[in-house]
Amino acid sequence: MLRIESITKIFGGLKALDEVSFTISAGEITGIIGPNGAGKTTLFNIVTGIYSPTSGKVFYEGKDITGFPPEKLAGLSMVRTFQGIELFGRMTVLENVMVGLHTKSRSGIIASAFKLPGHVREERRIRERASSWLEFAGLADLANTEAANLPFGKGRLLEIARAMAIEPHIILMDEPAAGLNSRETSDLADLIKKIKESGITVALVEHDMDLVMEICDRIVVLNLGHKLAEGSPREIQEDEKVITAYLGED
Amino acid sequence: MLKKIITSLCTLCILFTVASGVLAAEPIKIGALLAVTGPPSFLGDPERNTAVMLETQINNAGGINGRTLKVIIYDTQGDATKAVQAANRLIKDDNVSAIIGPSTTGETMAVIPIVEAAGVPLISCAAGIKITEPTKKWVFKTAQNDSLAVERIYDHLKKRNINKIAILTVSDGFGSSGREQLKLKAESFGITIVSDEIYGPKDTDMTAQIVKIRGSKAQALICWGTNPGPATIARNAKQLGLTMPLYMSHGVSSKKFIELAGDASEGIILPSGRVIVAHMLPKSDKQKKSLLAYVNNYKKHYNVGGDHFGGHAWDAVMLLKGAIERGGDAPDAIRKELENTRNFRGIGGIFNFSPQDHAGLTKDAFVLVTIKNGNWTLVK
Amino acid sequence: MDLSEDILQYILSGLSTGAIYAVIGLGFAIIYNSTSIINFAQGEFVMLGGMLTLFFHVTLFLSLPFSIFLAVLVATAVGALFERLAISPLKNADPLILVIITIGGSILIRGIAMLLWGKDTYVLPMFSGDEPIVLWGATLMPQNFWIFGITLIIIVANRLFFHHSIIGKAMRACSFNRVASSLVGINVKHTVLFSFAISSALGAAAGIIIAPLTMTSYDVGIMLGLKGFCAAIIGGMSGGIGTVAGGLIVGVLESLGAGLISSGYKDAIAFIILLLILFLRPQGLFVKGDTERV
Amino acid sequence: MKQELLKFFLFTALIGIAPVFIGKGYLINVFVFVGIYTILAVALNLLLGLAGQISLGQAAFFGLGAYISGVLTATHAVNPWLSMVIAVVTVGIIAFILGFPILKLKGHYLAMATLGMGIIVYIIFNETVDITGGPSGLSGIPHLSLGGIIFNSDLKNYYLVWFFAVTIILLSVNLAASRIGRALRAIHDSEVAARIMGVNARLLKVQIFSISGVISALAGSLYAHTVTFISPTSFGFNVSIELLTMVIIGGLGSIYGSFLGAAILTLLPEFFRTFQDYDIIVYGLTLIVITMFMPGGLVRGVPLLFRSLFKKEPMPQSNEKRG
Repeated sequence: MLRIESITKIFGGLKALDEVSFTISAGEITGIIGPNGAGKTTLFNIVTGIYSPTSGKVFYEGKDITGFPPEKLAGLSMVRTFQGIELFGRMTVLENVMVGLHTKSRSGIIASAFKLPGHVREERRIRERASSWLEFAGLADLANTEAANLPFGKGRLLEIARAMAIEPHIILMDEPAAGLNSRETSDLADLIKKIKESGITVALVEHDMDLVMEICDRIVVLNLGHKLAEGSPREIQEDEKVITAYLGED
Repeated sequence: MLKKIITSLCTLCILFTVASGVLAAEPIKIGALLAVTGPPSFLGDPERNTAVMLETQINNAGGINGRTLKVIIYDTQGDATKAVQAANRLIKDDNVSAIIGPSTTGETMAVIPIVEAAGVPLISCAAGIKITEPTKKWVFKTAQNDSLAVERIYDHLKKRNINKIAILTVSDGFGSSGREQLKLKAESFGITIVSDEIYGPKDTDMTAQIVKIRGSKAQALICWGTNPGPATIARNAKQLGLTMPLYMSHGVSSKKFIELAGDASEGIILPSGRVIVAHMLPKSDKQKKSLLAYVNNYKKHYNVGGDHFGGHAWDAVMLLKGAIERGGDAPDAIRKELENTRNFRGIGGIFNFSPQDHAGLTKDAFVLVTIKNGNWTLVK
Repeated sequence: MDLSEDILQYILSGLSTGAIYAVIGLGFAIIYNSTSIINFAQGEFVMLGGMLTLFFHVTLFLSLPFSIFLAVLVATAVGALFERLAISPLKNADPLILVIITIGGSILIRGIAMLLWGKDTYVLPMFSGDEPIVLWGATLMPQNFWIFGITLIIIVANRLFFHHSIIGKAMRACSFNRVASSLVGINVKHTVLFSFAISSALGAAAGIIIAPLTMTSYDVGIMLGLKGFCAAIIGGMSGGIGTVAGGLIVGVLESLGAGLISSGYKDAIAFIILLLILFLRPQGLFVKGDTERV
Repeated sequence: MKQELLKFFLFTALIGIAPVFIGKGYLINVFVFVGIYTILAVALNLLLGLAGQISLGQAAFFGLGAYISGVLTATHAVNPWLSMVIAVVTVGIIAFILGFPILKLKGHYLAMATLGMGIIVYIIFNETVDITGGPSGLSGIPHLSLGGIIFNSDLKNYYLVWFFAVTIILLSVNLAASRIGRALRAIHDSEVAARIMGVNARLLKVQIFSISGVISALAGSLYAHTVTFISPTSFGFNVSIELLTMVIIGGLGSIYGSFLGAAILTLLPEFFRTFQDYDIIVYGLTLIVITMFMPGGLVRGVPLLFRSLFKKEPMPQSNEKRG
């Protein structure tokens, strides 16, 4: 599904990632863990086209996508969420999800300004689809709330609903449980499992070990820009390098 | 009940209007569009002062034909859009009989279609030659054509056997009009412009242009601009040791220029209306009386001597006064009487209007002056 | 007069004007860093500096140094007052809203100045005579050296203040992270007030040292402010050497453009080069590049 | 949606019958300018309010539209309507090409670049004397005419200009509520998230910049043909700043707010004329006070003010969210 091949990223002389390679298989939930500064978010940023790597390549569904801009990746059904949620704060919850359907609609500026019949039909379709995604994430009753006024946990759900709207083949989540209480976290775990069940590959960077161990099929451990270990949750829990570098500290 | 109140109010209103009409004749209303603020305020400010001063004077002396004069002044800030709006207001809401101004050529060109359509006489205080050429039915002007000033300078250059010159003009309406005339008239005087430089109205340093001119083959430099630019140029020229004679335009013919340029102004030659040298004129000069009256009155009101630009407004108001005295304040009558004005001894010169000539001045309107010991001297 | 002497003249004249742009630009940068506001009233403090000095010196007959001191003091007070009355009441407003307020403030200050001093242009006496000084074939006025000297002092003082005094360090901390600064006990409100006061003082100083050369009137602030803004942008809105270099670059480009290419298009040339710089280095000239692409 | 349509019809009806109340005085002329500035403010609002991209050089497109239209008709005797089309298309292309490098920039760099663009264009108007007439301007631009009606009176011009203004408002309201509008607002709030959602932010920003230019050029062309005279001062830096002020005073992102902003900034000086020399001070003060007490713009500020006046609710803090 997604193959990362010896990715190196240097920020002003500092190696954030050093020759990192691994593969994410289709239909699985892959967890990427590691202590702060391990390069997890940087890796996501490279995969999703926000940074370009200093060297190395990223393959997605067999295609070299290194350096593709994010909007192009969205067209290829790859999507992500952000650590500190990135909502469109001044838009309503429903509108947020409607933006997620941008790639699923085509009306241009002229059609929109003149309200051509095709555009009106398309708008209606988008609105319905967006509503159903809100239902999926359990946000239907908040549809007309301004996104900036959502409580944090709901915001997280909205971000996932919005990402799901583009009907991704793979979704990358950057610390989805950060800032959530235990109830919200367990709701989140259910949601992620639901996403996996619908056949979507999931990759997540996460600090919450319980969550990671519960839902992940495979785990990749990064430390100081290197890949430290890779394996099933059980293998990782028993890996000594990981325990000393990471779990031991915690 | 309500009806009653309204009826009685209406009656009152009518009574009041009638009464006031009986008590005092309607004032004669003339409008003024002047750039009192904004970049060309060096024009509009003295023009406004002059208009206000004349309004008081005329009314103190019993008005025009026994009716009081009311001058309604709107500030245009030198902006054509604002001038257009204000002109509309003067014509449609204030119902003025005539308009003086605007201060700049651009604004004048912008309001000409409006006064032409409405049939209200306009006496512009701007110098642009295209204001009255071709002649427009309702448009007159009091400021001397730039071409007259250029001819004065070129005459003098010829006398000194100078035929290669540099020009340095400001990039606003005043400068570009001067530049156009300087280039246009050069050939007929056998003069070549070897260096054609420009500076911005808000520039603070013109050494670059002067260095470039210094390196050219020019024998004299003509600078066309209004304060404070030319003062900076004079100082920069002195700093760089520029030896060629320096000519300026009538745009700096005020004491302010000498104050700003200081020592650097010594020896600079410029064409000017007679107003700044009023007291030096021979007794035989036909304008001397008007000039002295204007300068002294202005000094009394505003503590500084009247200048060249305020003079445009003086001429405009007094021309209107004459026309209204002769033919009343109907716009058409004013227009006709303006066209019939002959031998009007004004500040800018002696005006002779005719149906073909709405500018009314000749080259005589300018004298050549130079600065000696911090004061104006006539160039013979 | 050969070309190299001319070019030296262009460069020296340009540096002198550029030094002024640099000082004004520093004022922009200081306020921008503490508030994210582009302070369009900055140019008016340049005007105030010149006009106030003139007022104290010419109208009230005070000595020139004392007049200068008073002028900077009053301009600083006006700046601080402006911050107290119009900026600080709007704590969390969008920076754009505050920009409009500074536009309003600039119109207001200009209007008051016009009412107080009229629309005439005035000239301030040179600090030390007006005998031109010849330097390798180029000539400068003694005032140019005052400009260079005072600009240098301002730059050094600015550096010392922001890197070695407690208030200065606190202000820099605020510009990096407001929330964190307030957590460690820095009074963010005061730093904003200080930044307005300092910028006003810098603007006034620039206005004073340039007035004897270029004269001053109620409306000199607009154009000078704009050029200072350019300087700050080229310098990447840094409160330090970047902005100074930006000012000098704008000044020299203008002068060379007028002398060597076309005086009519002088400002256009300067701006075209500025745009090219921005297009090629969107982070400003002196900020280290970042690889972020979004 | 229905509500939006109702609002539009109400607004259009109001504009349609307004001349009855304005009368035939000079005020109708002022409202012609309100119309032109409304078009300009809406154009800037699409860029600034929707997409969050600042422009301090809008007057450049306004001026280019006016000059292209003016020069073609006054000097080359091209049909005014044709010249309007040429002006609008040309400016659209210019803005599209300029947009690519300019909109790569953000924040104050973008402000600087657009400001530079405005100043360069202004200098070109000033310096190309042979084409534009330079600082003393270009006169003799014909009025527009349609089937025998020549738009040469204020009332006719009022309906002409407002026909375009109302159309632009309708199209802009539609656009803002559409897929494109949402994408633009998304860019405004978080460009990175918008791109992740598949919004081609780069291209869309350039497109809206170009559209903003096209609309401004239309206003420029209308200006040229109603005033019949143009000079560079009408398209200078201060005009760009005035437009920015209109948009912000009216309310960022609010299309009708742009009308309010344009109306207030055009009408205020008319009322302040009586203050003579003080008008500049009163104007500056008004600007500060309006922005200070209604930072969300008039469209949001005025209803809040009314509510607090009549329901005795305390005025909410001035830091309310813009929406």
